[in-house]
Amino acid sequence: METGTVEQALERLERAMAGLRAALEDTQMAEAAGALAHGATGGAIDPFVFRLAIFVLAIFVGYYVVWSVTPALHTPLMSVTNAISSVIVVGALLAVGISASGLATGFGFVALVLAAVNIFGGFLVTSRMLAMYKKKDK
Amino acid sequence: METGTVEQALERLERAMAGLRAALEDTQMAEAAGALAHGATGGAIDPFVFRLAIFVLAIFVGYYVVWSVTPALHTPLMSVTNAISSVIVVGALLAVGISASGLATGFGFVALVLAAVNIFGGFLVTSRMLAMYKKKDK
Amino acid sequence: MSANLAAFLYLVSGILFILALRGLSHPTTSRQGNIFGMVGMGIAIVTTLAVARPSAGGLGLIVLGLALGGAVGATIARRIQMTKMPQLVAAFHSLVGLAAVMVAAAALYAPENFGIGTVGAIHAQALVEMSLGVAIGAITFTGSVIAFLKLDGRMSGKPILLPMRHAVNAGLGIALVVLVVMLVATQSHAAFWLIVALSLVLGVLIIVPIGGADMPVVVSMLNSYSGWAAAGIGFTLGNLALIVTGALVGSSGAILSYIMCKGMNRSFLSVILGGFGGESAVAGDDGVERTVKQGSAEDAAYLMANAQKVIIVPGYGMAVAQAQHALREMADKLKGKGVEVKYAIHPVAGRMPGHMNVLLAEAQVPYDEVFELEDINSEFSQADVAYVIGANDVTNPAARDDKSSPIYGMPILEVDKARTCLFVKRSLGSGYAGIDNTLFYKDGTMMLLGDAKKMTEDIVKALDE
Amino acid sequence: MSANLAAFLYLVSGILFILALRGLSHPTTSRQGNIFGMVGMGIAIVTTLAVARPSAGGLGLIVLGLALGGAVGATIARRIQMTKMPQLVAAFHSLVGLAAVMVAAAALYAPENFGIGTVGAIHAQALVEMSLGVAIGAITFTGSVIAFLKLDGRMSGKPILLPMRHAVNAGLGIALVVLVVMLVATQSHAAFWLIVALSLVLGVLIIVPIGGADMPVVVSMLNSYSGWAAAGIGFTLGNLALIVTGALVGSSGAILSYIMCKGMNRSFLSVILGGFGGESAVAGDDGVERTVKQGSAEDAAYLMANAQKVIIVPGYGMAVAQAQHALREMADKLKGKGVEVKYAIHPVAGRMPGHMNVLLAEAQVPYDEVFELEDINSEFSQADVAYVIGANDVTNPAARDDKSSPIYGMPILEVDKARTCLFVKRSLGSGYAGIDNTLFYKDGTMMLLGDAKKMTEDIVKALDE
Ligand SMILES: NC(=O)c1ccc[n+]([C@@H]2O[C@H](COP(=O)([O-])OP(=O)(O)OC[C@H]3O[C@@H](n4cnc5c(N)ncnc54)[C@H](OP(=O)(O)O)[C@@H]3O)[C@@H](O)[C@H]2O)c1
Ligand SMILES: NC(=O)c1ccc[n+]([C@@H]2O[C@H](COP(=O)([O-])OP(=O)(O)OC[C@H]3O[C@@H](n4cnc5c(N)ncnc54)[C@H](OP(=O)(O)O)[C@@H]3O)[C@@H](O)[C@H]2O)c1
Repeated sequence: METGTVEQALERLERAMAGLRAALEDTQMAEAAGALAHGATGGAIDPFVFRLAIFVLAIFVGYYVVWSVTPALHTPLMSVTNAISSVIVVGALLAVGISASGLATGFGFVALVLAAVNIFGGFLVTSRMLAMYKKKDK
Repeated sequence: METGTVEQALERLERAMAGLRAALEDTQMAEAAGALAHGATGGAIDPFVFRLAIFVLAIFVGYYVVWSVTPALHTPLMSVTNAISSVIVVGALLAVGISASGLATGFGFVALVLAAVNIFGGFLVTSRMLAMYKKKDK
Repeated sequence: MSANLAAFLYLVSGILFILALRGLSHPTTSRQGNIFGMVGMGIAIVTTLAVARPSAGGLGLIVLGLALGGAVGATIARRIQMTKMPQLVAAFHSLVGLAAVMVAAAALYAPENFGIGTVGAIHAQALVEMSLGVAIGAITFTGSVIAFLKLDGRMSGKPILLPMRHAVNAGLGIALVVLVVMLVATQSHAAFWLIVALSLVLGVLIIVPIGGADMPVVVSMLNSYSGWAAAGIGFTLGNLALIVTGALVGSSGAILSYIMCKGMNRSFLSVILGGFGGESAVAGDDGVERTVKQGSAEDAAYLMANAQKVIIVPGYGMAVAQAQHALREMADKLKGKGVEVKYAIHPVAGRMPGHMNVLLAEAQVPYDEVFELEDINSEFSQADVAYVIGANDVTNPAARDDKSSPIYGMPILEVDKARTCLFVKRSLGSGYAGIDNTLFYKDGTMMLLGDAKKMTEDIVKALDE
Repeated sequence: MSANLAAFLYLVSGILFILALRGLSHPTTSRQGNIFGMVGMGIAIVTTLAVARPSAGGLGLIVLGLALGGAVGATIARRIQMTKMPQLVAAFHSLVGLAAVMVAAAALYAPENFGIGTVGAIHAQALVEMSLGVAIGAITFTGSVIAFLKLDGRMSGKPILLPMRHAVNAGLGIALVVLVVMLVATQSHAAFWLIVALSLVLGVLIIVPIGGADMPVVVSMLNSYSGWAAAGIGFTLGNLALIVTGALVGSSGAILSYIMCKGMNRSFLSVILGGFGGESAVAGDDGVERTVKQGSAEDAAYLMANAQKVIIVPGYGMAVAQAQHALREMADKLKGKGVEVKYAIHPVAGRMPGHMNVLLAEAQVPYDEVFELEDINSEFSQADVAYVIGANDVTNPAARDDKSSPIYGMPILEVDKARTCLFVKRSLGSGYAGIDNTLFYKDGTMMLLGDAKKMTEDIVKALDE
């Protein structure tokens, strides 16, 4: 499906290119050229480019957000990143949920259990730790 | 073109949905259900969602990056954001570049000149300011 | 150029803009950051050209436009005085607003170029985004022009309070919404131009009731709005560079407005509602007779030459008098005599964020002699002299001690903790906030009445003797 | 559920994860942040279920799996001792690695579920991403297991230096690349399982030469890698939550490794190459006779009870001895006697970032009595007593004064500036870095040799008398 989309995108792009060539010969065909302009600025972009953009921006956010964590909470930071890294559970759910080969379901189930240990263990131990940080009572 | 893509996406989604319904009745049709799973996780997403993600993450980045600017450089910050906000020149270039109606070219040209004033003025005045910040020579 | 490559390049240029702002986290990296910004802009322009592939004539026009605008911009950038930065930013800002209006108009007359439909059949979503963009652009344009005029003193800074202004503004706002609906329904060019006209008027009406001194907050606010507008246009064009830049500019403007409002201890709403802070207010004359110790340049020179530590507190008056060069000369003389000299900058000293820092940098004061409030406030108690030059509100102890004062709660530079406090200003008048400063009448204070530049030069002369 | 809605919800969950980390910027907001994280995970799970629409049997399995794993996880979280956090993080970490391997295996056997092709005809791009994911996952798994065993003391912390290990590792790396190419070319399941097997071995081989004390850096590094791997899987599945989370986890691990390496003044490479830092090293015995002033609990109690200001410097030994509760009791007693007590935490005290802070928090020491190095270092000169409990390297003046020392340049807590310095440890042996501490032989130092917990309890008793 992925490649399907890409192929379609390339096809559409080619059509736009043809339009441009025509437009260069005949300025009356501005509409086609416009189609290209928009094609290039929004119409037919491989989702990969968007994902890349999201990834790069998320790295920036990660960089800033982690540096702004107070050193006193670096241990909870480790346990909470561990907990959130179990979003990999999404893959396990896909494997178990749509039953296909018995083996795949088995692997998916193991992954699911392991991820669940992390999710519950990680968040709970973090909240246990965080509950301990108290201010001086005055 | 925009709507064309969306329509195609919706169409493809519908096909996937049909596949799912069939799959629920007949587990042998796992391939179709898989198509849905991927459809939902990557195949046919409106670029708007991606742009929204990029926008939201860029706001996070903006928030952190601006707060990390040292107060001594807040004036250059104002002039440099002014300069970069003239990326609007992209719109002016599209208007002038692909000649269509005379009026549009005229408007585009005015926009282009104004944006150019900002681009050159903004970056140059910023670099003039920044050149003044010096350390104590020891 | 392939659509994917173009999108990727726009992303690169957006990231270069992020790095441009990131560079400003320290003076040493700031110049490199600025270069990143320029490269990012270059990439965005070249990419657009590669995508649009203009005809020879179009290319000629583009080069002409860039050259024309570039020449004007470069000239202004080279010539402008550093004390005029607030005006300059406002003026540049108005240009961005007008450019946005023009781009929207071009899109209306040649929608094919932008891929948003054809004349008379523009997609509804694009029309809505376009009219929002044009309205914000037009408001930014006239608003920034008024801000420029007020900041530059070409128009009275006094708030102009029109009768029924809130009702009029609300009416205009409703009219705008109606026009947008009409535009979408009828695609009428008349509706578009009416939106432009009403927004231009609204821009004027929103800004005139706001006092001249509040203009920096307004400029930042308009900056923020125009960022969100740019992001909106980015959504229409599907342009990543515009989306990222819009978010950056939007955040930056919002944060700077927040910093200014917090520094002034006022709510953003009270600034926008206007009616505050006109020209430098009149002398606080509440009938009570109070004694003031006045001194001469010679007195000041004597005091400082014999001090161990002098902290200089510049304010808006230094900018008005352009006294920064004389000040630096004075500091050099004092350092030559073995006196330790430091500069203390309040977050809202002057009339725009970082205002004092730029002026001191211009006078070649090294940035590591210049300290922020939190870093130096504890040192005043060890200082022999606080030399307050053209600053007033940022030293006013009422903000600390008087709960009934309108500026109560705003952090201040505690110059009253210094052994002696020298105040250079032209009168006993108040500053931006229009509040009397009780420090003038305190024991340890000596007033040096006169123009900041003139007085400082006199002190330099006296130090030579 | 529509694909767009699903993508949007995954984005929301990614943003909630960002907010979860953001909350950790201050203790007061951290609990709320953790809740954001849980909600984000909930949204990701529910969205996936809504998308995959499992059969009744599948749903049963899912509920079973979540319940099973959840029960185990919750039990561990409730029972674990706070001093065991480094081990726990390593153990949890190995589970994520194994889960990634299992997900990849499931994708191999049922690629349709993931929309990446059919058995025997999986897209090449997906195969490459999958094998990268599985390799990193497997390395993370065995690597973290070894790290866990070393940290938990179930395996000697000594670096195990196999002969020719660099050559062997390089060979394995090349073999992995060949296998990936084979997998893509032949879709052979055997190739896949060989990749898994080799990666498991590689994970062991990479980690065994690294000393036990370096494990925290290793754990962080593996954490970072697994983040990048998760982002890779996110690209394959087109899942925004995975992409954002991967970037967050990747950055977090990288930054924490950097902080640790910088705090230890070692390069990341030298840590990875291994062979450094085994068990607590032996007493520095270089032949020179040096005198040590040794004291008793009573001496210490007398000194501190008569002090005005005591600064407590905890280190790894406090964690080993579990002395945090006794310490807190001692501090309370001292405060009752009018002594000012503060805690000073070095960035790399203990064996993981923030290690000491968690333990002190567990003993209910309020976090506003606990200070970081930069904030308290200037106060030692005004302190009467520095009570160093189980810390060693972080106080070693060699880092400041001795250019030839391997830890030269690492910032230290300047306990030698305090009037008296009390050192609680079991011997004159060195700490993690294996370097002799000249402070033990200084005039103002008094050694309190013994177990940290026992000694502190004795001091509490002596304070009562
Ligand atoms: N920085 C920002 O971002 C920003 C933005 C908006 C508002 N504000 C507000 O601006 C104020 C800044 O405080 P500030 O202490 O810097 O300034 P200020 O309180 O406005 O006082 C400036 C003083 O300079 C004196 N002055 C003017 N021209 C002079 C000259 N030629 N020679 C000598 N003295 C002269 C004036 O007194 P005479 O008339 O007696 O000479 C006046 O009292 C704050 O209230 C702040 O809230 C700042
Ligand atoms: N925090 C991190 O993230 C991290 C990560 C990796 C490495 N490191 C490294 O770990 C070191 C941390 O420094 P540190 O000063 O906290 O610890 P340290 O230098 O390792 O010293 C710990 C001391 O505690 C003593 N000790 C052990 N068990 C004890 C007990 N039961 N009772 C009393 N004392 C006991 C030991 O001396 P005796 O044997 O004489 O009792 C030892 O000298 C630094 O070198 C740092 O670079 C830290």
